[in-house]
Amino acid sequence: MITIALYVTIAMVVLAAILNVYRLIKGPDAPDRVLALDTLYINAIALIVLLGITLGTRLYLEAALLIAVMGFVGTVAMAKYLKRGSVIE
Amino acid sequence: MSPIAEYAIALLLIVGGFFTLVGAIGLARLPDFYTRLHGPTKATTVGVGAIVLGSVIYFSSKGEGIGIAEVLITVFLFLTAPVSANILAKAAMHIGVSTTDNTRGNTWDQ
Amino acid sequence: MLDRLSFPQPYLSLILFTVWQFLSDGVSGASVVMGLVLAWMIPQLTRGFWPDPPFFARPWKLPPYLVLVLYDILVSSVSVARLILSGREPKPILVSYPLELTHPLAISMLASTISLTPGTVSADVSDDRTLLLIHALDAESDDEVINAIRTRYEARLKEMFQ
Amino acid sequence: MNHWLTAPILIPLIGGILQAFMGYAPIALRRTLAIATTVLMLVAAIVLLVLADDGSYRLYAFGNWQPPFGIVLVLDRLAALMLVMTAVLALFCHIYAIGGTDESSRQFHGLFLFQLLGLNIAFLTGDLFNLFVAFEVLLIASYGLLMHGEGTSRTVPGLHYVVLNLAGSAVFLIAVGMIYSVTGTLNMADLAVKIPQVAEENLPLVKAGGMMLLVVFGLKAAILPLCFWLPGAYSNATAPVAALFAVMTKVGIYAIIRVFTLIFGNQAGELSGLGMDWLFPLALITLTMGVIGALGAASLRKLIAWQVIISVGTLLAAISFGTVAGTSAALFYLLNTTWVAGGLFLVADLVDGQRGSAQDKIVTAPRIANRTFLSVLFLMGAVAAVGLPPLSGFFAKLLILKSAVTESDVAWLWSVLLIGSFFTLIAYSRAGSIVFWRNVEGHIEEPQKLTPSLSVSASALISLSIVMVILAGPISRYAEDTAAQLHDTSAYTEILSKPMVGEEK
Amino acid sequence: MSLPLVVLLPFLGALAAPLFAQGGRTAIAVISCVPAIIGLAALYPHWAILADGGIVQHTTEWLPAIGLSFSFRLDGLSLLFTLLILIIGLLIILYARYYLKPHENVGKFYALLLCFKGSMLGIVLSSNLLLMMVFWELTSLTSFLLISFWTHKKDARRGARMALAVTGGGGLALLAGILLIGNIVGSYELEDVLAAGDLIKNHSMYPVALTLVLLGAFTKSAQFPFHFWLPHAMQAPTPVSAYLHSATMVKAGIFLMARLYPALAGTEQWFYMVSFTGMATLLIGAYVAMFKHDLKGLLAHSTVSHLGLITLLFGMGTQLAAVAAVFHVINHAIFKASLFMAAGIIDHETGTRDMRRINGLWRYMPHTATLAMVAAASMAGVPLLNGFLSKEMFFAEALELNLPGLWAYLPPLIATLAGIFAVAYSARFIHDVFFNGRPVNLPIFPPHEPPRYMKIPVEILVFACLMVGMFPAFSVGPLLYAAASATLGGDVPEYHLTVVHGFNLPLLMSFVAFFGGLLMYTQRQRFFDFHARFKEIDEKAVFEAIVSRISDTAHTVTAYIENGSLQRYAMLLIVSVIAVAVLPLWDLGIAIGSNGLSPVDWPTLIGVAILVVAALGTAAVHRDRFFALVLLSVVGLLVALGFARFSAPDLAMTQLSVEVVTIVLLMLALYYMPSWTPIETPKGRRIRDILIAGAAGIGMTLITLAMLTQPFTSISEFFLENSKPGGGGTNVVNVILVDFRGFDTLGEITVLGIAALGIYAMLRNVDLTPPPGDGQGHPWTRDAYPMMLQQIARPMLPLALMISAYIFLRGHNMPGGGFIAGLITAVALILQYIASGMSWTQGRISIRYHNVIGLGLLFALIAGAGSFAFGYPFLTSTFDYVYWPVVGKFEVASALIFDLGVYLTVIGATLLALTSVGRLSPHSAIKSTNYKEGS
Amino acid sequence: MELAFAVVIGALTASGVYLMLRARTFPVVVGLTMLSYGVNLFLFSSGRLATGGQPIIGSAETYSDPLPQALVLTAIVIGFAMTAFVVVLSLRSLADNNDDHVNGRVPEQDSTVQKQEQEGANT
Ligand code: NA
Ligand code: NA
Repeated sequence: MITIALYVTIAMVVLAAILNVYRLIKGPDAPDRVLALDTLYINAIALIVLLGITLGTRLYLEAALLIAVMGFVGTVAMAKYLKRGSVIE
Repeated sequence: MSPIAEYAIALLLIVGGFFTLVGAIGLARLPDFYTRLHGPTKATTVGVGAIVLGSVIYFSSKGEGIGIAEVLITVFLFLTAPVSANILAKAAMHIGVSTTDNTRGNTWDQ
Repeated sequence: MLDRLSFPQPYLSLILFTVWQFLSDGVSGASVVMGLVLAWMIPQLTRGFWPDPPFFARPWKLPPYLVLVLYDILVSSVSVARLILSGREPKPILVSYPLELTHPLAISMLASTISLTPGTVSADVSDDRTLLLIHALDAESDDEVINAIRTRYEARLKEMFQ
Repeated sequence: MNHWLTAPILIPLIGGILQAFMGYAPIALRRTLAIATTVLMLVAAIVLLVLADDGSYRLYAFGNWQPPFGIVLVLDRLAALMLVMTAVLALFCHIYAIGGTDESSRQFHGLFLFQLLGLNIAFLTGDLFNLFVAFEVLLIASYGLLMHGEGTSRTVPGLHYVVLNLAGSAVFLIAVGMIYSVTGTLNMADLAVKIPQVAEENLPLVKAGGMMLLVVFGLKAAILPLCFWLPGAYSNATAPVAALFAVMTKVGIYAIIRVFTLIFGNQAGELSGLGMDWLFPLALITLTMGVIGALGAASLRKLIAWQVIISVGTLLAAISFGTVAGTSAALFYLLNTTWVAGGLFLVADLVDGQRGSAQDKIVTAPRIANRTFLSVLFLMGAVAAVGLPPLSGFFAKLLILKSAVTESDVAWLWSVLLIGSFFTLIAYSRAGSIVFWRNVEGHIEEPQKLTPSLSVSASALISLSIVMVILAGPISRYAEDTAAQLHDTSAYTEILSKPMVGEEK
Repeated sequence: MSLPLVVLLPFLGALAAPLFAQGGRTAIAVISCVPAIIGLAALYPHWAILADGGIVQHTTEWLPAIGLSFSFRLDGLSLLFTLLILIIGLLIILYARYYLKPHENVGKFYALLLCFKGSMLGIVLSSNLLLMMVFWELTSLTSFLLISFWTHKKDARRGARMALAVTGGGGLALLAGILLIGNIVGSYELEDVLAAGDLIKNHSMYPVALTLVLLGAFTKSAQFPFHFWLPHAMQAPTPVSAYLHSATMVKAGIFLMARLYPALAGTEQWFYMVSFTGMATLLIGAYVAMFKHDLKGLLAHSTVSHLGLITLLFGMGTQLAAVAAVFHVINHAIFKASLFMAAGIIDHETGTRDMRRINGLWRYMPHTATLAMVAAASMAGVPLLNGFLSKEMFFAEALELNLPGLWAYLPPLIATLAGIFAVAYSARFIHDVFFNGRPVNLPIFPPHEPPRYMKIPVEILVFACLMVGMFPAFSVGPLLYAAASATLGGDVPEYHLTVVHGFNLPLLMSFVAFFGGLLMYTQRQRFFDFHARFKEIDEKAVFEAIVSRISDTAHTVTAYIENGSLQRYAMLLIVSVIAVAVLPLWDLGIAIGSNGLSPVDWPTLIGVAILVVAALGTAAVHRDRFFALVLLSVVGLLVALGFARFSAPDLAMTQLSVEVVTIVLLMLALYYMPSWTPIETPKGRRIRDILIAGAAGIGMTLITLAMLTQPFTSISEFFLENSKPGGGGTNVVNVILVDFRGFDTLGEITVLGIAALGIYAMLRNVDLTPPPGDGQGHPWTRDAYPMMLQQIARPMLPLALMISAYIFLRGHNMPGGGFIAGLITAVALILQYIASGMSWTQGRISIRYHNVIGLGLLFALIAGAGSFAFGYPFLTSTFDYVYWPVVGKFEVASALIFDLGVYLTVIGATLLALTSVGRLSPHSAIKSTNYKEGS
Repeated sequence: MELAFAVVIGALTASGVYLMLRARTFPVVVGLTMLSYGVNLFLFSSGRLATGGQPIIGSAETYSDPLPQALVLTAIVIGFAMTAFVVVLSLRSLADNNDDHVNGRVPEQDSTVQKQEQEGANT
């Protein structure tokens, strides 16, 4: 039951990741790419969580938490670069 | 593990996967940056939230207690998603990313 | 000097203490002691970063608000999903929303709420913090958007803060 | 466990940390502490030299973990020799630096001491990956030192130096990975044991890994075709840094000696003498390129920088023989060339300070102040560098020439080295006569004052070539013992069975 | 002990002489005499032994590794040269006292002269060939410095460098020759080498060794075709010319031939190489001397010629010829030194050496003229003078030479011809200088006799010419015998030192030479006209042109190869790596090892696909820098996922955090840079680069594949077993980092700290102007600190600190640890900088990041050094489980303190690096301070 | 699985090498970062690939090799320090030379190429 659900979910998330990469490459503008990257980060969180369930271990969850933090900071920095140029001033 | 928990977990995972996918489809399909912003902000956040919740139930039903990491991830995502959207929208407006033709109203230039 | 021994932000300390108990492997003597240490030390270290600590006039109004938002998030996700999957062209609109809230935290909360809920994303706050630019994915008119937000969220936030 | 082994590491580390704290302390205090650190380090190095001279291998296991599991320091004659050589050079460079070069950045002394830290770890470590870490420590400090000083001329050469070394580090890691993936170990002694047992089908991986290591060390050593970063970087560095860098290429050479006599040495079965047949021709080509560069050099610093490349070629030619005679000749030469090149960089800087806008360029300029002193120093340095009697360079060259045995080695080495010496002689005599003798009318505004710290350190380094002549016997004896110890690989591998603290019976 | 003393004393004198420079020329000259006088006295007791063909030997070990010993040997040959060096040296010192002007640098002059003397003595007295080599090259060096004594004269500098190049270069050949001899004989001791003559001559390397040794001898003794340096060495002060370039140094090559005569001579190669070189030199020197208008030039070419004569004698290979050669060494030294001194006096008194201006000096300086004329007559080979005697012997030997067929006439013919020239140029020296009308436009007029004592050395030498010429057996007999005996290795042939041997063919040749020479001189104008048809070559100019050409070519070549292009250097590095890796890997054959491939799951496969697309995409779109950065982020994220996928949670977390910080840093830099990379590499090179990159990529793929599919065992079992019991932690990676391999980690955080300090130092005083807007021309927004961001950033800080504490504390047992915790804290602080700016954030942080780094390193150090107290090695960790009331059981590990050091260093280094860049921003209120420290 | 992993390392290396050979500091820095990602993965894989074998005692039945993981961690940190330095160095070079060319200035033949290619692109 859970195994099947896991497969289906992983399939959907991976598909989502492919779509994100498509948008990331297609753009057309820089904010589109950053948005796609941000979404890809969130997909990665999902994938790590799913990996943890698959392996039956919680050892990877902190990595997921870290993706959430780092993805946010990365997005913020990129967005600030796009509009302001200097990220830290 | 109780069957209810199993159903709940399976449901949460599939719902989460579904919303994640929808968010990505939105990102890929919608016509301009501002409309595309909606998919990830809402659908993906919810989707991942559901998957994380599934994980919480999965591990707590295995008797490993409630993982605070999952809770933190969720809280974090919900707190940051609007801010990311906000600052990206600001960036897009600054750069002058155009809206679709049928958009009413104007972006700011401040 | 006494200042250095106190808990400058008691709420924060409380949150930190509680979170620590969750982070640790169950509540134990060690986790309580460590939790206390962190609950004292972290606010001491970060107090400078809170020039004006958040002020809630009616903090008890927060939990119901959060439940409301959570509900709306779920609903909004479904509606956005429907739109995305329908293949229909959305009818986006950009709305300048005149703000009644003044506190930055309150404005931020409103903006966040807007972003997470039905078909709207708050795109910008004007420099003088009187206007909020909202992008609605699929809405008929300005008023529809403004009214929904005004009554459903801003009113509640105003109660909470003022 | 003899805690002295950690002294060359802990002393500069502590000194460097103190400097990091003292960025805003008065300069006199920082200088005093920094010089004291270097002096202490020299003392420690000498203690280790005395210890090592009994010909045994001393082991220091960090964390008291038995090799091959933990990281170990291994003291032998070679390590001690490198430590002393470096400490002596460093002390004089440091004394020169407090003559004013250190003023343009508050981080100078810290970086200087960290540089020494990295060098000392590299010389002492018995672990391949730790050698990588040591390289990184000394490289990052050298990057900082290279960029030290006023002006903009050193940025681009610095960038080249950094980028190439980053690529080199990547190759180092790949090589370590390849070797680990087959042998499952990182300790050098353990590698020496495991390499001969490598299965036939795995040989290519180890071989390729070993050859990549040779390229990495060759890059540090500045062997052709990987030497072109050097002239620009060295000639644009501030004087004490350039002088200290005289030892940087020697780290590469040290690593080649260590790894390719211990791990891929005569006991390595299929892999013994790996890469050595490449090394000899490359060394001779390097030497030739160095001579061409020296002949075409437009400034004293460039000339000396190419001299460094000449010496690299000479050294590697002797090392590639893989014999006790070759290695011991190389070690004697190593001391000479490192100190003399360091001294010459300092002299070039002093000359620069006297010549106003002509700097150290090999062009005519008004007659300089302190001409006699500086020209004598330059002459001595040149004589020692070219390898003319009566200074140590001659004896070093003799040793190298004599280390060739087979007829083709003799023919190639002798002709390239001697013809090379001839053209180097022409290069130095041309440079010296133009810079010191060919004067034009006029005088130079505000020549630099020759303070004691400047002149003493420069002349001390150059004069070491006289000391080396007088002590030629003992030094060559030590070099020979060192080489003999190196080529007896089995003694080194015995460190694997030394007892840890608490296990001694 | 007296032999080393004789050699070393002049060097000591050289050190002492400059100290007496204050005392004036006399004081310094007197001091400079001391070494020679002591030397002569020291040699005196050995005289008796030597006269009987004995040897005095002294040996001290020096560098046994190469067979170099500090050993000296005095026999007849070395005695002869030693006496020449010491006695003529004394005369030169006296002469130079008057020659040099008071304002000149006499200290340097005498010091160098004494150095030279010591070196020369070293050559002739060394009993070890390598030791001799040391002194040999030293004479080249001192000669170089003496020729260029007047450094302000261009000709002096050039002449000196040319002399150094030729003699120094020859010295290198000689070195090779000696080393070869050493290889053949197995020793460098003269005794062994001389005894091994047959061994050497029969060795296959003999021709090479002989050629190399002769190259050394010929260059030093100015033999054709290397003779050209000697005339230009005449730019030296005259005492130097007299001493080095006629009497002593140029005889070093001759000495070498004499010294090694038993070891090398007596073969056909020797005969042809030496005698023909000598013949050519003899003739060419004599011919050119005739046409030199410069007094010293004439003498110099004459010297070349006489050196050729001596060489020819040695080349003949007969014993009598060798005796004649040794005899001529003595005679030439005597008359030529006196002639140079005379020429110096004339130069000194008239201010010129041009014979076209110097005429009729007999009227002004009759005393000097007499002396010079006697010496010149000796040079011409006039009977009753010493030059005549050895020349007669030479003529006799030339007749004895048994060459086949008509060739047999060649030596006597050339000897006579050279004799004719010698008479002619000697006649010119006498007639043109002292007679031939009146002086023309002399710089100093009228010339006077020189100071009294300046003439004494000349008088002594001229007296010697007469003594030897008239009473040869009495005056030089014993010395010549001893020298000849030593040269020939004991068997001296019958010879007679008498003034006239009766009327024979050699005497006839002398007559022909004498009258032929006079005739030639009277007909000189025709010869001058003939000679003028050939273009005069200035060898200095040629040499200089060659050196310049070499230097320029080298410069061009160097600039072409070392062209300052990073792209080329990087290409060379990468190609080298590929080259050395390809060869062994070629043997790898089938790349898949015995473990085979494991099954692949499709989510991983898609991850791989995305990663590959992103990686290659980054290269493809790199011109759009921001796009490349976004793709790089994708790569970083997927690499982290890969680590997680393949069982490395610690790595995944580290990779994630590092990647974000790196991207932020790259954006900080990108702010100042163009946002687009222009195309500037030619298409061909781009294709080349793609091929190189492709080769590297394919190579790495194959290596990885081979590696991953091979069976494998490693030392890691030990870590897994001992992590918990020995290191007190269940996270083995963390235990390795802080315990098993803690020393690596110490190095690693040191690198981090140094990098940050270096970055800080590097950005000091840097002034960068950022573009006013982005690449598309949009000006930057005024909104630096978005409100919503600020509102979220502030509560995130305490939360992040809490998470850091959590990650830090659990690191020993679970994924995490000091490094990741440090990066979380650092990133949380970076968020504050992004959200609220430099000055706002910096104002709330009271500690300098330098100190955080220092503190971090210090913690790590203290944690490591704590074990010293218990007698354990550095970094030995300890841990224990402690029970406290209320608190309960908890683990205390010293490794935790170490990890705390890591934590602090990471924070300090990351923030120092980022804020150093951040404060470059023109908006930043905190500027980097411009300072120059006072001393 | 091994082949897929090997291809990833190959792609990272190829991209890193290509970028490292570019003429401007920024792509070179990106290339070095890319290369170091590849090298880290390679070093990591020298202990072979494992699924769910995280070397945390008690969390799995068989553990993957922890040593390469520790080495890679060290390598990541060092690589980060080096990258940071080279980024800042490229900034310094930009400040000193007013140009972000790796050689401090655009060589002449390269600038003509640039012009030609741009003209080619325009027509
Ligand atoms: Na979002
Ligand atoms: Na005349």
